[in-house]
Amino acid sequence: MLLIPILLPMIGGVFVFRQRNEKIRNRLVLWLTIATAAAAATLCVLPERSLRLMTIEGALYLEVQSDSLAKFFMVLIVVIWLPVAVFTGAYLRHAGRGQQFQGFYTMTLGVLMGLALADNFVTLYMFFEMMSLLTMPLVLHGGTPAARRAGLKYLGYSVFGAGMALAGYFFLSHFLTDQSFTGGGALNLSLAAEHRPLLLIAFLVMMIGFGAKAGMMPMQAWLPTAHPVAPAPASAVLSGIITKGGVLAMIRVTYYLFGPDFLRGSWAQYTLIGLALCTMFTGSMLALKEKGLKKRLAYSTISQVSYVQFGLLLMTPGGMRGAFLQMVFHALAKDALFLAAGAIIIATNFTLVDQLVGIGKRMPRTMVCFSAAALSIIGIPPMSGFISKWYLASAALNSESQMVGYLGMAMLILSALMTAGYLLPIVVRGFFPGRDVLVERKEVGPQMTAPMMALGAAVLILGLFPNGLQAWISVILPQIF
Amino acid sequence: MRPFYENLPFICIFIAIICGVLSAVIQDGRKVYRLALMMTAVIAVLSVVLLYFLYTEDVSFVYSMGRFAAPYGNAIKAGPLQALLATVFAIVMGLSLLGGGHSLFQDILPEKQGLYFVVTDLLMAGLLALVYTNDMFTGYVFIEITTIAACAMVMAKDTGPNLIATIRYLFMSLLGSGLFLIGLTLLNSVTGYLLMEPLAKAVAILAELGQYQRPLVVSIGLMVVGLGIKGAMFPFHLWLPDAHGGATTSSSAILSGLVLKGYIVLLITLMTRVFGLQLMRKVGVSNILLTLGLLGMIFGSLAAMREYHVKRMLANSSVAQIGYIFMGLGLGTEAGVAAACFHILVHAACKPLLFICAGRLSTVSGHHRSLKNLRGSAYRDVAAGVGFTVGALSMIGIPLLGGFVSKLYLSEAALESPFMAVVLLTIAASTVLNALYYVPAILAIWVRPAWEEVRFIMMDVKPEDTRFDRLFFIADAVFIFLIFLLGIVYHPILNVIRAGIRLM
Amino acid sequence: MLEAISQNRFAVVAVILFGIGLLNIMLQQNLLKKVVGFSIMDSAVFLLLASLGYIEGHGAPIVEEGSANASLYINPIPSGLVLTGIVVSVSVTAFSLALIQRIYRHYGTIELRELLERAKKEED
Amino acid sequence: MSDGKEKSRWRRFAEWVNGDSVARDPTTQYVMDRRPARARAPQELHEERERLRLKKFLGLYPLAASVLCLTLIAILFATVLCIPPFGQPGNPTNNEVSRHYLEYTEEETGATNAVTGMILSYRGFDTLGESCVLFLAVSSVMMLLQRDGNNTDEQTLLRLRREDAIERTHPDNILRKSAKLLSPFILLFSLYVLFNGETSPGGGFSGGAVLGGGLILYSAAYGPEQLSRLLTRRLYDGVRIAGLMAYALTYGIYIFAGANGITVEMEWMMTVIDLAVGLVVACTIYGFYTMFQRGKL
Amino acid sequence: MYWLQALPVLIPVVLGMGLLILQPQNRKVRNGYIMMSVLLTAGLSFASIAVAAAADVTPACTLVRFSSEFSISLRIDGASMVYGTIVSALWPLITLYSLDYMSHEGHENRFFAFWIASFGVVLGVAFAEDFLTLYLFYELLTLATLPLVMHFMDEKARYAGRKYLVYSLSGAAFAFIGIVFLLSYGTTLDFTYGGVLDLAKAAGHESVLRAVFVLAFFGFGVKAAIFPSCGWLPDASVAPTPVSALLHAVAVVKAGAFAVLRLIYFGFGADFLRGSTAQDVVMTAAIVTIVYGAARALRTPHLKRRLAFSTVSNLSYILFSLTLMLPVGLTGALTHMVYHAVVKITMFCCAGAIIQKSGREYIYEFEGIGRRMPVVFGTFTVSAFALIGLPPLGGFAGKWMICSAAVISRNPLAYVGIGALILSTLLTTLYMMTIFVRAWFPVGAVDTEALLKIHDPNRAMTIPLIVLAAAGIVLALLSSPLIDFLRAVGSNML
Repeated sequence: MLLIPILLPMIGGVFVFRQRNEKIRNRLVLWLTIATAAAAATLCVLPERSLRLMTIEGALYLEVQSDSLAKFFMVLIVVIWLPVAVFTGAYLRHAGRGQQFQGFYTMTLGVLMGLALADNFVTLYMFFEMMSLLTMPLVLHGGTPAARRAGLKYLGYSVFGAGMALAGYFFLSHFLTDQSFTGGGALNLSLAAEHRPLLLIAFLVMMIGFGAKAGMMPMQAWLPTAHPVAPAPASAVLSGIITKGGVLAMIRVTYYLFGPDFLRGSWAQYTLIGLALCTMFTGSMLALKEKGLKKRLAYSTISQVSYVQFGLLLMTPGGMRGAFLQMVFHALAKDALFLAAGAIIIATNFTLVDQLVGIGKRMPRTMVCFSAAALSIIGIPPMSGFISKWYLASAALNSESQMVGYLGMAMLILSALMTAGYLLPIVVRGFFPGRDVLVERKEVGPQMTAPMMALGAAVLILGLFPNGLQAWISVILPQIF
Repeated sequence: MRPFYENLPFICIFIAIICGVLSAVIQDGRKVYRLALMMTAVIAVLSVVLLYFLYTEDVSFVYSMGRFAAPYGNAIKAGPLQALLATVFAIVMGLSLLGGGHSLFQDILPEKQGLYFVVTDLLMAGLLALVYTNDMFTGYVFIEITTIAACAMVMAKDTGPNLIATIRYLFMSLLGSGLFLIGLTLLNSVTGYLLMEPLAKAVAILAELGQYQRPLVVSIGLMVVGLGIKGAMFPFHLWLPDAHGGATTSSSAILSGLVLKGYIVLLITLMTRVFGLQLMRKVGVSNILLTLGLLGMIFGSLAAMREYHVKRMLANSSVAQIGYIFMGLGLGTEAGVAAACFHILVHAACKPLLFICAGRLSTVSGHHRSLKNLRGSAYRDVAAGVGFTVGALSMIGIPLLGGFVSKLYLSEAALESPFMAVVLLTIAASTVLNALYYVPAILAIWVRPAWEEVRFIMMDVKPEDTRFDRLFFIADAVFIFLIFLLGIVYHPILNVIRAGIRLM
Repeated sequence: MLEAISQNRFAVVAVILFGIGLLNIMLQQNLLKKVVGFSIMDSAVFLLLASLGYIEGHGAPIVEEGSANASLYINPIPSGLVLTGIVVSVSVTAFSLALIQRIYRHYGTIELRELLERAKKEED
Repeated sequence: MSDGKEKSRWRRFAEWVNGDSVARDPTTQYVMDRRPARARAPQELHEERERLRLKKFLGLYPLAASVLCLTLIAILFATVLCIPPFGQPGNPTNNEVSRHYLEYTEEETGATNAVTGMILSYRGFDTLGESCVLFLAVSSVMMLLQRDGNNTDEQTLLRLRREDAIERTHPDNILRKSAKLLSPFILLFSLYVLFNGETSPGGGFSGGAVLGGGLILYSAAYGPEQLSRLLTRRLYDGVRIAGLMAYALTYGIYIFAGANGITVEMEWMMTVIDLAVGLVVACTIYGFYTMFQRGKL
Repeated sequence: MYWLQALPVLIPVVLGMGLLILQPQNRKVRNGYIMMSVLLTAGLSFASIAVAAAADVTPACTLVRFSSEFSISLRIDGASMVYGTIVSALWPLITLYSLDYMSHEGHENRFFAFWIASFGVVLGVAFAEDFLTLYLFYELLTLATLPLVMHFMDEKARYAGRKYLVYSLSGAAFAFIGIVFLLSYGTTLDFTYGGVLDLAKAAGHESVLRAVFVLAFFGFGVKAAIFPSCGWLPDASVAPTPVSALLHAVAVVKAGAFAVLRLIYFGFGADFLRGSTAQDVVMTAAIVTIVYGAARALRTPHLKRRLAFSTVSNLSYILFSLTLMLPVGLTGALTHMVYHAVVKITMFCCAGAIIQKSGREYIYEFEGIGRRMPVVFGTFTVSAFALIGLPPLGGFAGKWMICSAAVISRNPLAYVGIGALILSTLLTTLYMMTIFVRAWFPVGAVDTEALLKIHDPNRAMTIPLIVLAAAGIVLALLSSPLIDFLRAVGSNML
């Protein structure tokens, strides 16, 4: 049962590869995604269960389970995946090389499911690596040398990050009572207390390693290189989901291996928080002065995801709640943005921000979704982004170290302002080009607009009625604290 | 009435002399050749018998030449070591003649061939006497015989460079024997004896009382240097490459296989029987030997690496191998001397093999001698190729071959020495160097070159040269067998050597 | 020092001769002169050897009938050795002279330096 | 993190990674460009280097040699100053061995001349070796000088023939007369020395030398043909070899008997040995002479 | 039954010489002969291993006895089993592969004669009971494989062969010193777990002995391509691909590693060396090699050379794990030995197939040929992932064992080693990805008609490829019992 959401897309992907006919293929992808979603949903309703795949040696085995965090992520993933899948079919008609992209796209879904379901570090590592390897073809789909370089860079960063994490785990594994993830940490505290410095270093290394995927400094450099060259759906899932994969790994490490109690108040924690804040700032900064549209969005991803990291590094329930919320909302909003950007590129081949004057007139539906998402990212009520940022801010304020609190607060506000600074102009100049340039309406097809609409709507709705989500999060939180 | 076998050493020497004289009577090359071969065979058999008796009864004996016992008359002394050396010398001599026969009869004019074998027989006598002698002055006389014979063998080929090489060789050896003689004189002046046992006693007493220290030390030094010059010790080896590289095949084989060893054996006898290792160490002659040996090991190989001419390369590598021997002696311990003796045997088996194979290879490739003209020659005479390869590998020191064992024991002996580190590193380094010039040689002879590269070489290959050479084949096979023998059943041989040194 | 020299004057002379011979051998380029050097060296050695056997005021070692008294005669051994040595050196000298003659016939020179260079050229 | 700079650096690295930087020459990719020195350097170059090394050696040689010699001489000088003083009866040299020789030579060997006794019987083995040296020397000299295709050409033969002709036509009278006068005496004297060796100075070696001198004088006076008419090559070889052979055989018997304690009648031995040695020496000397002179007997 | 273990060592040598003498010209006969002899040898070696495993204590089988202390004798212990099994399992497969491969290269009789002979020699290395035997077969291995390396006999081959020979012989010369010391300071030359040093005798000479150990390590390390002397391995890739695959990925180089293993754990003894400067020196060398090899591999555009460099790097994983001087280190080394053997041999076979079928040797020529030869590149990709160390594939287990051993060793330098391992993982990913990314996802214009000529090789080649790849996966899936066995070996439970 646990394996279905993992294997279904991966095996299906093979058929997608072989399927030449485009229509059938798109339909196949869609159905596969839906089936996976269904499987995931059923898993969510079913009680937690675990399954051991194989034993590598002694206490080292591959195992999957479905705890609440896993469920949460699966849902998040499929929710994002479905609309993008729809979008992809249409988008690829223009981009070409459909088989390959679709195949890897589908397979990635399976791997992500595995990532969510992984029960111990080795399994996590395995799916993490597979994720990097499978998404790389998405990045270099363009088939230009630039694309290949970007792909290799992406791969290099991810693999090296994963490697760092692994190195950390080599040390960690000797202090664990139980190899598999357990909420609140699996450390053998008495043993760990002796080697606290070593473990903290290991923690730092692992976090930075996974941070590479989550676009945390100092290893964020792959994002701005990969996004512009990758096709829009790829960028969408990259910054929407894959970065979250990194975050997931970070959560697993922090809360399920080390445990917040062990880490709270340690120098490692503060270092990482510093890094997160720094990333936040730099990301927005660079986004502000970036001209290319998708690249600007990539930078914004960097800064936004570091909100999440900030939240989870505070190691307080409030922070964690904020982090979860930010994760979801950012995923939705950023996907909407990227899809919109993709649509724009398809329609007009505009890639620079300055070209987008009056774009709102030209493709209103797209731009509406774009602006909705943008507002959410900036964090303007009633858009959902506001809620998550609110929680984060409050968590920062009542974190036990005042300094962190104020600094985080300041950073949040500052970067919110900057976000406004780099997103609003697009919207404004899109809709109000000043002296009217006459532009004919040239909207992309419904297959592409519909997903955008859906996502935009989701952003708004969740902003208005976040309680369901809240409730779910409140289920998870006690397990890890 | 002494047991009969004690006459065997004298009989061997005597046979050799008589055969020399007879060859002068017969004068016909082929017949004399057979005579010489027969002589070596007989001597080998007799020495084996002697060895058997001496080793089983574990004795050594003094044999007074004439009815006057020591210290009044001449005497020779035979122990297991001497018998063993005599055996090997005889065998190697015979095999070298056998293997080089073909080119021998080509290189030397028919009317001179008889004389060549006169020289060979007397050389045999000289070597045997050097091995057996128990009297310093007899040693000197037979050194001179060996010298002249060796020079005659070098110049037998009778080309210009040969003559020059010969004269250089002759002068160096005369210098050596001159130094030896003056050292002998000084020694005699302070001891008054010529026979070794009383001499040893006198030396021991002098060393005890501390009288006449300076003449004693100087005479030891002079003798060692003198014999060293003749045995191609490192700085005095310059004559060797030309002499050994230029001579006819079997001459080169005999020279570097046996003649050098003859002097060294005499040196060993002096060290162990007369002066005693302890004294050698005390006066520091051992260390000189050690240093020169190590230098020889390195520089000999370096010189060999520079060579194209295969026989000169082999000659240079002899310098290196002799360096091993001197190194072993220089360790100044029983173990070192034993290892050195074993290496004498090994080298006496390997180097002649290499020489005759090289000669054969150059014969089948139109008498070209530079390595690049010998490309692929191994396929023209596989036996020679195999022989060369085996010899070279043994020189490099592959297990199951003789060279490995001697290296093993040399380094084991080196462990007690204070200069252990240097010695071992040098051994390793010289192994590397050996590999550096033997490996390309092996590859060169085994790698088939493109036809157009060798066409001009194959042009001057005469058909009668490429015909199968039975005698060579026999010699080759026996040599290879010997090398494997030394590499595998070396333990009894070492026991013989140890016993011999004990009974020196 | 001086009386040490005078004590074994023959030995000293022998050493000087030996040195002369040695320097000849080493430094002369002409082969013949080298040979001469050798004979000088040999004779020096023989001189030293012979001088060992001499005893003040004793006669040649030819024993008259009856008076086999060792204290009348000098030591016969060195003389015998010298005799042998002389013979050896004679034959060696003959051999080297023959060689030199052949070399001269072959190359027309007996200067070692030239010979060496010529020989290098000749090698295959 | 300034993006532009990073990018350019990145591109270089990326090319490096992708191997987009094309190999210089695909064929020589395997083997490093440096081929082994042996293969590269041609024979001539090598020989040139050898010649230079020889020059250097010859340039350096005299200095080293002289230094070596002088040190050696100094050492020897320092040494002989402290060997036993000259001519003292108490020297280590004059030990029981020499005394024994002096006292027992007569009854043990029947020779009154201690030296002869010593070299012929006490230390006879040396003497055997010595005569071997002589024999060997003659053989080698023959190898070198005896006429053959290798060491003689037409004009040498011509020269020799011319010389003989001159000899025959214009003989040197003084020489011939004196030779005719002297040679019998020389012969006689040599025989005296030869056979009187045990009792007086002399013996095989001296006698043989005198005999050889006589032969040389004769052949100088009457020309080699004259001599070779009565001393043919066969005879010469016969004598020489027979001499050595006789010597060796007697000596062999003597040593063998002596060593095994068999008592053999030894009176005749001295005489035989003396004779044999004499013949050997004479032949050797004459052989040297004629070989050097004309390369044939 | 203990004489049985002599057969797999001796018989192939005889059979190989037989091939050299018979010189069969008919292809069928030859191939039959070859397969027969290889299978026979493999069977014998498996049999003897089984016998040894069954018997609780295996007596030594002495071939030649020189003296009381020296003999050439064979005995199968745990490590021998591992190495012997690897070799005997892989040899027949590659022989099958090379039967077809070599049919295009000529001189098959000579080639296969030495091929079979070296099989025996490698088994000799594996089964050796004492250092003398090991040294003997080590040298013989050099000589027996030389003709294989120099098979083409052209300038490059000659140069490569000479380099190979000189390197190995020189290395052996230094190892020789170590053996001499063991001989004089040890109780015996036979392999004894925990070392043979006679500590009473060695007292006072520890520093010397450790220095000698370093010498010997680098001596044997030459064959295992430790840093200063790894130059021969890439050049030796001029050899025909089966040789590179079997000898330069498995047999010869692993023989070097195996000799080092014997030297450390059965010669000088891990306890004697642990924590000494000697350990630091050798470990540093191993670490440097790990990074150096990977970096050079990344730099090299030639496929086989790149693989060779990656072999250099991976061998040093093994050496690094050995230099931890811990039983777990030994286990880790053996694990990586097994997995790397399977993986790397597969990749080399793929390389051979590529080179032969497409004639393309440089990575920048590979644009898009993956689509044309899916089987080859499929297997290649799988093994590449295994090499990168993607769980559950083989490479990960090895890396895991090594690194956990390094952590256990509590040695700071070992921690650095872990870093090096991770770094080389990154480099491995890059230099492997750049190969098959090109092959699968071509960039820019690809001349299709050239591609059309290229296609998968015939069955004789593909079957071994698939089998090997499958074997790699299966081994990975069954890793748990395997590693338990290796752990038993490592702590000498056998």
